[in-house]
Amino acid sequence: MTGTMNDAIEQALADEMRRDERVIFVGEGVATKRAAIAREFGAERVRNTPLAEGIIAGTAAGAAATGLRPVIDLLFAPFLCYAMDEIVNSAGKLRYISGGQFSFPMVVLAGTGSGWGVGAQHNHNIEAWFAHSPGLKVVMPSTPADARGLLKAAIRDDNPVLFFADLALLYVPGAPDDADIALGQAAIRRPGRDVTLVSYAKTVGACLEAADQLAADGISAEVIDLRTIKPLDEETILASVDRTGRAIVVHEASRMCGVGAEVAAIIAEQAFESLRAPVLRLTGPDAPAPASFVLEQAFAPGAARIADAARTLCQSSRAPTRDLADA
Amino acid sequence: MTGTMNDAIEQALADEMRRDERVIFVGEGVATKRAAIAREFGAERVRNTPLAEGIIAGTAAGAAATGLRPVIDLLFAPFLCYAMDEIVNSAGKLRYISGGQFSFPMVVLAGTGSGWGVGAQHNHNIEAWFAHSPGLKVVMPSTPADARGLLKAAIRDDNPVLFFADLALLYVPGAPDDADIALGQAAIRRPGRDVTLVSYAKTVGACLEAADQLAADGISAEVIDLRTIKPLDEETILASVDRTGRAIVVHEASRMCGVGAEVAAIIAEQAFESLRAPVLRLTGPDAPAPASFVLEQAFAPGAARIADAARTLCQSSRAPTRDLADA
Amino acid sequence: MTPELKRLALERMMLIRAHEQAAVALQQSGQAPGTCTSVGQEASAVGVVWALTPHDEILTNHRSAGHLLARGADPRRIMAEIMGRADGYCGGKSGSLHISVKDLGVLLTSTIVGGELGLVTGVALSRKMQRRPGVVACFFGDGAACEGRFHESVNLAAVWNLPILYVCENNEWQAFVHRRETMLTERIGDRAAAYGIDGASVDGNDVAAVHDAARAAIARIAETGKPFLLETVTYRLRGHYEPDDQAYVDPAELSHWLARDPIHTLRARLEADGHLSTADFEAMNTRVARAIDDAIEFARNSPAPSLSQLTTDVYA
Amino acid sequence: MTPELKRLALERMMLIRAHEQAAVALQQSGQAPGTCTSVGQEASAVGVVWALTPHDEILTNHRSAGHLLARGADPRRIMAEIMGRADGYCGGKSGSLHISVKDLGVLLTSTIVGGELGLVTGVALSRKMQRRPGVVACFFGDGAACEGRFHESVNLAAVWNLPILYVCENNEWQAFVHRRETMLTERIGDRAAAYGIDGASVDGNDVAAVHDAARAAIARIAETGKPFLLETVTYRLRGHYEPDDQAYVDPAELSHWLARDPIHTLRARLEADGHLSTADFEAMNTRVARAIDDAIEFARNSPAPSLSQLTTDVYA
Ligand SMILES: Cc1ncc(C[n+]2csc(CCOP(=O)(O)OP(=O)(O)O)c2C)c(N)n1
Ligand SMILES: Cc1ncc(C[n+]2csc(CCOP(=O)(O)OP(=O)(O)O)c2C)c(N)n1
Ligand SMILES: [Mg+2]
Ligand SMILES: [Mg+2]
Repeated sequence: MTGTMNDAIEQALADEMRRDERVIFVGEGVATKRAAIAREFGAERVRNTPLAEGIIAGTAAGAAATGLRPVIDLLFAPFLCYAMDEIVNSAGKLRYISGGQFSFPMVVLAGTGSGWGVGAQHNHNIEAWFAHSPGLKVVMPSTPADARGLLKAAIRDDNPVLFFADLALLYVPGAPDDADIALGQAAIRRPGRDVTLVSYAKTVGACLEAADQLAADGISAEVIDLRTIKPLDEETILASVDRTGRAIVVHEASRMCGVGAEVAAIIAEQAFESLRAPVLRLTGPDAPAPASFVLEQAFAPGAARIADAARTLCQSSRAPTRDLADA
Repeated sequence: MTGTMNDAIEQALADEMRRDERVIFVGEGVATKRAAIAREFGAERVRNTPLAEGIIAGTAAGAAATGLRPVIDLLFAPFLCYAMDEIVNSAGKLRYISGGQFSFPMVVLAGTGSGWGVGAQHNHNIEAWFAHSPGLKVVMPSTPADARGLLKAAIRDDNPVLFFADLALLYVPGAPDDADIALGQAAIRRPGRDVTLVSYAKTVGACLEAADQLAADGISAEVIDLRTIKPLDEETILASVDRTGRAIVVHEASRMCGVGAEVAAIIAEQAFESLRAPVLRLTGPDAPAPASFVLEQAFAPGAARIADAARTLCQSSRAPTRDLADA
Repeated sequence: MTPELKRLALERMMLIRAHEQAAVALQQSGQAPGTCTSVGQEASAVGVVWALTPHDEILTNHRSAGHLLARGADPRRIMAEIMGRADGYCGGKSGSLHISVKDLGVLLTSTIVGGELGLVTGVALSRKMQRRPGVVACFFGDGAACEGRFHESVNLAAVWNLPILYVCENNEWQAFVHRRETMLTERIGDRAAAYGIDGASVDGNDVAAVHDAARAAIARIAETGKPFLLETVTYRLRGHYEPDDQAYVDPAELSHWLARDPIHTLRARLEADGHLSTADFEAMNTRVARAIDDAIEFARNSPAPSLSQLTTDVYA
Repeated sequence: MTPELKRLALERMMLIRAHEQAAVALQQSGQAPGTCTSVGQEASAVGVVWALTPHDEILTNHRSAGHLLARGADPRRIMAEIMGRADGYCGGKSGSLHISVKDLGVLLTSTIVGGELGLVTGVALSRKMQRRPGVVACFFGDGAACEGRFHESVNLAAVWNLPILYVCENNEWQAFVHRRETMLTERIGDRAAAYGIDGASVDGNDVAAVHDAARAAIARIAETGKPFLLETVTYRLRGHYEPDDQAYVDPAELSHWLARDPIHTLRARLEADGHLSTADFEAMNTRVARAIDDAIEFARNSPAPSLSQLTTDVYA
């Protein structure tokens, strides 16, 4: 069975709404755009809203704390800027502030990333903001199957989960098969010996392409797809770098205080003895997203840049400390 | 002349409002709480507002783009969650989106950090969010003099600057002498040979305390106060680590995708050859800020934790790669 | 309200006042951080909360002591929370600014102004979808009415027919800004019309009037299935947050309202109507004083939370 | 409006329509990304914008082509921007959704719904503090009126006496949600009362009526020093964003409004009044067609922005 990530999201929603009548789906136009879901589950559980992201997110938090399990679609990541208080200060903190009296089983859906030419007020990769904030979980899949499994896991989770869909991947055909995927587990998309490429969302594809090019040069690259950004699967990352001794973190989001900074810092702290070379980051620039096609296509790091960086890294490397120690 | 960081902020405001009549000061109660400023500059330039952070920030952005230089006081960092759209999507992006037609000379003031026992909806260190976002600058001083110099530089800057005041430092007496301080320049608070402690705001004091303790053990710690978080003074950090070969990044904000992650990643990428030990991060926990005094005091890393980490680091170190290379 | 109920209301209002005065004293003697007291607003709290059934729910904000005590919260656990102790309603993690008591239906208390407005629609939606009768009362200030979330919340509740009693406690101040600096209209209750729902404004210092208005509003919600916007016109007799000398407050305005102190006026009315003897009042005073002394004693003896609590209750 | 001015308005409305149809065709043939067209709303744009002086300023949103062209923006540079070319008004960085033209006083165009409402108060504050006469017109939709920022913006403008002409273009739709799903009241202009300012609602498909209402509103702003809330009641004749088959739209509603197409009705009225001959109309058609052909030609020949542009214009 084939389908896109968009289909997978709809399937996961339908699966969970069938399984658990507490799950509701709310947002600007969700009942119109997901007509099949609206038909099956009805107007009480599938709700269009006025145009007001803040109250959509606040309604979800209030409903989550009192027995429902809302999934809200805020459409595009920059629109979350209108809902930061409800997501961060309410859903993320009121469990703690109240001494554990409440929990917030809710999911926030949003699209982001280059691919649609819609510009910086529709496209801004801000997943790192939520990883930095307490009480929240963050998911950003790269395949339809992961989208389906991770969205189901997110809906079943008792914490607020931010689910970001990469716009460039949303309508790419794939196989949204129905496997359970726990939050917090990275996937090794391609095993390798010489260098670890850590990524998520659209740049996973660029890493796999780069790995093909590198293979031609006799460099064996391992590609890790984080899938879940928070909680972060540190074990998988560290185990890989312990084997390869080299790491490059790749994502579309901008560099400073991004997910790549976190991954690089974890490696520098916990895999230091295994490192044979500097930990590199390849990211989008410190700039808003341009609308113009040519500029937008140049925003996220591509396979060529990744392969070049990996080659340089593999040339300029030394033996890991643990071996040097015996030297 | 002595004064607190709060005095320094008021002095910097008065200095700049005297120098440039385009500077205005706007916020909930600013005219009431800064009565001297209100008296000197009048009701047109010093404005109380209705209780609505979003429109305060939006008004600042709109005014900045059309000839004024607003300074807005949003009181406490978590309240910025109501103004994220205006700060990030408007002030941070509309220069780029418009192809350079507008600029946004504005300053956003907010307090944060443990010290007042006001809990997680008044205290949340989110400076990393803005460092991650394009078009913005971020300042977080640790002394009255830096607060004064950096706020003046922020007001004169043609870009939106977020100015965070650490609540624990706001009323500590000091010397707010009137030195010009450019944005983007870290300060070496204490020179040292063996380990670099990189920090900002309240934890700079903890690092200096730790450095004293370490000196007693014959460990010479260099303490760097970032002062400006974006643009980040990479040169000063890297030059120091090239000398010491060891780095610990310390801040109150939570760990994941924080400023410490960025600093550690930069070191792991650009000072790798000089490193003699893993790059460590000591940060606040992945938790909201508690109100209870004892819990709040335990939130940010203290001198003892820092000194312990530095000791361990200095014991378990090896020669830097550049020497090993000749080995 | 019957004379008997009014007497009970007077005593509860005295309890709230005594609690706030104790919190002030603790702050002044350095034993507790500052708080936002509800001194002067006791009638609004008791009048509305006593119009609710035990199954109704309440959302409140930074100025919550009146609502909590009116609802029957334990003064000892409130005081322990204010002092950041382990026996506080939130284990000391909240402090005074966002005390929730789920067991009493006081939910999701937030100190973000407008926070309660953003959350109440979801609480009411759960109630409606779970077919639970009754209402959710949402207390917020005249300042919160300036936040965009007020507009979004009332509009969504109106469109979705959510059973919400919006209670705007208009105390003329928004921290250090007078309400008149923030809006051109006088009556916040009138804004209901913009959302196609009913609203009313009532003398917030007259507990019986507030109680009647709240009961009428709740009846109207049952009738229409729509939210109701009730404004209680009252006044913040102390500063915004302790300590606050209120140097910025017009003395004439303050004395005007001091003369309309809801406790003094209620007591005077009850006495004039022969429903309250000096002995009754003294007895109330004694009971209230004892309750607050117990609360302080309890809070002082409550341990500080253990450091392990720093990172608990973050994730479910 | 004089017959002469009406004829000019008709031609400008035809230009807007032709521009939008060209943008649709380019999207359909894969030569441009989708756009939010203003088909059906041309009278609202021309009627309001032509009531402004060259010194007045305009803030608009994602559905801006009508406002831009009414103001006199160059169709060639708009088309180039839509196609992401170097000669676009924003060098291709904006695309169709947030085109600003500072030289024409079209400022800070945002596609965040409510963005213009959040920014206009600051633009008007600058104007006021710089003692520049005139007004700032702020175009937003019925959906934006549901955002909290609407409430915050109008309230602040009222309290601060800012010279803002708020123009709510109520086209009955908010992307894929009908306006009636989002509010209980019919007339957004009536909300002015909640803020203590004046407001009005006008037939947004009658360019002369819109023009008169806008001029009256601007006069009123000069008189009172306060903002004014003008609602233009119109309809979105095409989908929200190309491509959009509008399968979700009630055909009866659509045909009701198709019969009230602002261009057809204006043309018919002018012809009936003997102010427009077939020859006049054909001449207009020809000029409009040529202008749009030039625009497409210009945009096609405009180069893509150089890659160095990826990181320019981020910091001042
Ligand atoms: C979003 C936000 N902005 C500002 C504050 C700081 N603050 C706390 S209470 C308050 C005044 C609130 O006024 P009002 O809503 O009238 O309630 P009152 O305090 O008068 O009861 C302010 C400005 C806050 N807590 N949250
Ligand atoms: C904050 C935000 N939410 C959602 C969107 C997506 N969106 C773009 S236009 C639109 C509909 C806007 O409706 P209205 O304000 O009535 O303007 P119209 O499109 O009808 O002209 C929506 C939902 C957005 N751009 N910004
Ligand atoms: Mg108030
Ligand atoms: Mg509309």
